[in-house]
Amino acid sequence: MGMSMPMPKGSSELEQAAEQEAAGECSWRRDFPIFNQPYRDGIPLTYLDSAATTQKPQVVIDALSDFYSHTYATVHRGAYELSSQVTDRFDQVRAKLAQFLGAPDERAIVFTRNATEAINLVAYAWGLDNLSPGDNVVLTIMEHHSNIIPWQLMAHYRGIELRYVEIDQQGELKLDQLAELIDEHTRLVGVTHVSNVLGTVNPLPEIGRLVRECSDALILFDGAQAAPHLPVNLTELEFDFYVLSAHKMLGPTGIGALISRSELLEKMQPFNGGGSMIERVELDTATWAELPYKFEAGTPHIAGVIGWGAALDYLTQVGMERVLDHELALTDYALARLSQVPGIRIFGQGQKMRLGVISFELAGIHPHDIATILDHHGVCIRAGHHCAQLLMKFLGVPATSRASFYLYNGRDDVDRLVNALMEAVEIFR
Amino acid sequence: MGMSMPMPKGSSELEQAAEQEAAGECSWRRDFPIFNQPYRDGIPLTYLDSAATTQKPQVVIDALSDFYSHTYATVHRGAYELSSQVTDRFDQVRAKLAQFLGAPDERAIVFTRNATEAINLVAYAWGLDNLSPGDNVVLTIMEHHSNIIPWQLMAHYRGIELRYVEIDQQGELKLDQLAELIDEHTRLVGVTHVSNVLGTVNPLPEIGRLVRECSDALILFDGAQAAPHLPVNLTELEFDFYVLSAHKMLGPTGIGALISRSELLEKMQPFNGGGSMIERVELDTATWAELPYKFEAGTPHIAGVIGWGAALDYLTQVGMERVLDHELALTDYALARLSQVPGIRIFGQGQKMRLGVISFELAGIHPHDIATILDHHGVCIRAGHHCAQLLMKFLGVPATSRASFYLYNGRDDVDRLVNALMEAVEIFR
Amino acid sequence: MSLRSLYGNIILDHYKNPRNMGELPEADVVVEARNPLCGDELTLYLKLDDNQRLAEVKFTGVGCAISQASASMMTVAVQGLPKEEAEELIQLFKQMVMGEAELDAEAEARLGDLVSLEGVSQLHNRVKCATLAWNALQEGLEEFARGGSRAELVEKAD
Amino acid sequence: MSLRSLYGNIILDHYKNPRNMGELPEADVVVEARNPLCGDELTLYLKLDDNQRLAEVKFTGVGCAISQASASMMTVAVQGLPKEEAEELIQLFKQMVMGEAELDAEAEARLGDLVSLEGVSQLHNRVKCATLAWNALQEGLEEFARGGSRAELVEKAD
Ligand SMILES: Cc1ncc(COP(=O)(O)O)c(C=O)c1O
Ligand SMILES: Cc1ncc(COP(=O)(O)O)c(C=O)c1O
Repeated sequence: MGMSMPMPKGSSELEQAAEQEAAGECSWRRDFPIFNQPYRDGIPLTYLDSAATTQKPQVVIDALSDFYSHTYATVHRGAYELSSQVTDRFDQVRAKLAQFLGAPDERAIVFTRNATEAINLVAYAWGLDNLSPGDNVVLTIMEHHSNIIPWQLMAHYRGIELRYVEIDQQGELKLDQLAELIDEHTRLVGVTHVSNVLGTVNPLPEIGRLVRECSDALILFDGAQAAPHLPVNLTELEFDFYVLSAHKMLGPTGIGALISRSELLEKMQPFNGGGSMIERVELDTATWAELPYKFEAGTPHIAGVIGWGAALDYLTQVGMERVLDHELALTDYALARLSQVPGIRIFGQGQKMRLGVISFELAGIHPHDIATILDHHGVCIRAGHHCAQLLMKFLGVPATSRASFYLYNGRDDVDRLVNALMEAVEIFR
Repeated sequence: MGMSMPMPKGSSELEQAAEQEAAGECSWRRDFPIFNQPYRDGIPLTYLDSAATTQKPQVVIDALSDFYSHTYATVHRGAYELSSQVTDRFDQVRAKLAQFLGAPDERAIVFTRNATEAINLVAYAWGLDNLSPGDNVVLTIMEHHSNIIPWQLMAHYRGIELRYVEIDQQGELKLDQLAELIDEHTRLVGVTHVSNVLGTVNPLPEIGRLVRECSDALILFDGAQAAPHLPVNLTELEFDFYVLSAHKMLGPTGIGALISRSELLEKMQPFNGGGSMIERVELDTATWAELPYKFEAGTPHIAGVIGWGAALDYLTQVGMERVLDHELALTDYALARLSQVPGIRIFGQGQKMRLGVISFELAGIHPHDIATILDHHGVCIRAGHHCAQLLMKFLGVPATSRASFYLYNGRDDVDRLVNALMEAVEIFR
Repeated sequence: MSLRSLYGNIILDHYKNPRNMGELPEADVVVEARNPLCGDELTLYLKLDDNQRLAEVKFTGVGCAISQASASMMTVAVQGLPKEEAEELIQLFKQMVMGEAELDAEAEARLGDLVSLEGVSQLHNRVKCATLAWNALQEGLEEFARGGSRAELVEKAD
Repeated sequence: MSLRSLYGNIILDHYKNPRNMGELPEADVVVEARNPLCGDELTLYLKLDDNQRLAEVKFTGVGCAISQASASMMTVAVQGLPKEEAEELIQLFKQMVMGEAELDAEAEARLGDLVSLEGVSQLHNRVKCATLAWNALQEGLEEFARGGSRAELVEKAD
């Protein structure tokens, strides 16, 4: 029962791809079957919602099929070869992820459903036992709801206070305000690595140092929008928790991870209780399995992990530096072209570093009407609050339109976006 | 962008299958690609670990590939057609599941990672706010760890007491003891529908009535081993929570569900906080989205839900009555043949109703040695505590061997199991 | 359905120049309606006369062209209608945008300008925008029948 | 690897008639080892003489044929060995069952009957059964060196 996993293409093909790239095409796109078919009425799919979720390359889809077709079994507990093999492959992905993120401590990599669950794990398993009235947690106004609501739940259960760092005109965090908000009762500081609305890349090294200097607070970084798009090296960061989702980085749905430190995880209660996470069970108590299994209760999303492994292989083959370069170039192009659209206002511009997530409004046209008109042209963008209602309120808008890019997007996508926006302007003139 | 989903085979083929079935073969097996290849050294795969997880039919594997290849997008929040289509398909599976289980209330079907997470959801979202010292939760000695540890965690957080109903010689719950253990401080009674060690089918209608008669305790039934194997009709049951896992019923990994009642879920706190489960977010508080979304934080395992839908279609096409008949017949055959193995002791026999999960020990041979010898013959069984350490202790054994069946198993599998066991006896003679 | 037919002149005219927009302090019933998925918010003011006719209908709120135009056109269409006829129109309109009815000549006549919203039936994810005001109206009439004066309506995902 | 070679006469003999089984009240070090995944439990008793030789080694516990036979054979093999040689044998044995070393004639000679456990190297999921007693011995010798008398060892999944 072989494990034949299709490999991403070789490096000479990659170079060829780079050339076409320079010519404004995007050749990685061909690795994604959804782009090899017309979207609707013969028009191509212009997928600009990768900040929500990304499309999947053939290698990931095949990894899933092959796994279910040829080597499927459960992990950890099998008494037979097939299950041992699966267990090995499962934990190899953990090692791959550690390498991909420069995470020094494999035992502190916990598989979760998604970034959201990873944050909830921290909130419950650390927060319930360690937070009490009078304590505070410092967040930012640009957090995704997934890094707000878990802490509001802890406010409900443990009576803590929440504090929010604001942003400046460019869409960057006010670091001086962060320093002011932290006091001796601050137990955790939670900051997104990259904003899912403004594209802002927050200066994690600086933030990490700042928090460590002025407090004992734990540091949680939300990497959901970062890990897919730029090289991450956790070894260089001061942090306690880093979270991410596979589906935003070419992987399957239903799988994500929490990256932490073993000493910290050892001291925490488990989150979910169930099979695989125990060592010995008595009537009233149990002892927990070693890390990371202590935090992985029940049958895990085995196929999700295997598929994520294939996605990590693909991204590694492409190279995260290239992914970033591609996106930065495309973002520059997009910002330049978008600025030509009459009545456009782009939220967050002039940041020191920003990625390909562009939120905007068009004077007099509601985001939902924009999305409908764009969809008509096969251009898929997002309209709404982007799970960032606090930021919407701060920006003074009920909703924005958002276009977001990934490695399969090219200038042609930007051109189609701009053309469709021009039509929207025309219609609403 | 069509949604071509391969259909399970038509009913005439099914009839043909039934005939072959009668002749001792199992024709459904052909629908599962893993059985259409040799396992090792040319020997076939005799997969007898379906109580841990089940193999996948081609229709499920294809549903996943098709979804990722042709119509992938996120759910709920898309402003474009593609995403709307996915949202529709996603919620159609909820309806399918409602139908499959006879669950009257679609809004009270929450997708979770697995049965384990569904129970944890109840423990946290209901338990943290509703349990306090002096309260007790009544479980059974045959529960899977997933229905024990979450309540031990609540014992940690809320100081409740846990009580356990024992079993008799046949492996059936002592219902009179259940009645005795329940008192006015009992807040929840948790019972597995089918034992994952003994195969015992517990009398849920009777248990439901009994609990309702003598208390206000909530009722949680763990359907992880039941829903895959027998027709479930929740409309006929007194219950508050019913949980299950897709991967044990031909579906993908990483997806399961909690079935409850809307009135109850409305009153509960959410479990995980994050995107999709809110309506309005303010700095300190939020209002929750309507059911069931209130309990589905973050990007869900969309492909898992789609794949589960295909598995439900397949099982519905086969018919759960037929699945049950097939398994009952196979279990009878297996019990008869196994009883011929010298030195065998089968745990739990003579129950009023039991399914195809058979735990046994062979005198003088450790379960792990049995598993190794069997694996050598391509026979995959489980050796260990089966996440039921309390039951192991109660039975007075450190571990058992366990063979478990599903619709793709036939008498040939049982014959290979028995032959391999005979060799084990021979070796250890 | 072409874009120009969805975002046609009538709809854009009502979007840019909404009729009956504003508060109505002497309203009998006020309904606050919103669609959490879109963020659309709408407040509908109803005044009925002694014969249970809709004497005056006004609205305030923010939303997309479809929801705003639908609200504006609705206020025009139901102004002066007896309660029962308004209720019939609500059903007819909802059937149209949900794609549940073929419109015959009589129906088209009754709907008038509202027919310009028929294209919404092709856009699954915009139907709620078109129906928000109408659901609010329905809620308001029911509240009035119950003797109340304020109602709240939160659209559900489906 | 054939089954008969794994479950060969030597192994089955040690499994059915374990040597040096029992407690050793006068032990210098006692190690409690277990493998939570299997449920295997083993207590190892070590007595060293003044020259740091393993004067007596005994064990109690429950487990599969491989772990029991491995423990039994180990007690025979290390009995009387100087500490350093015992440590070398631990390394050699572990290399063998983990498939990390080709055995030359000298190694085979040193391992003696223990070579009958070589087949375990083909069975990924049984390696821990074979090494449990050996890891316990290693832990015991380390504990002795540290001056302690009791140690606990819980096998980790890998
Ligand atoms: C009775 C029972 N309950 C719960 C579970 C847990 O299922 P899962 O691991 O899919 O959460 C299992 C299976 O392992 C089981 O057999
Ligand atoms: C910054 C950020 N954090 C967290 C999340 C949540 O990710 P998921 O829904 O996969 O849990 C998202 C994406 O929606 C995000 O953009």
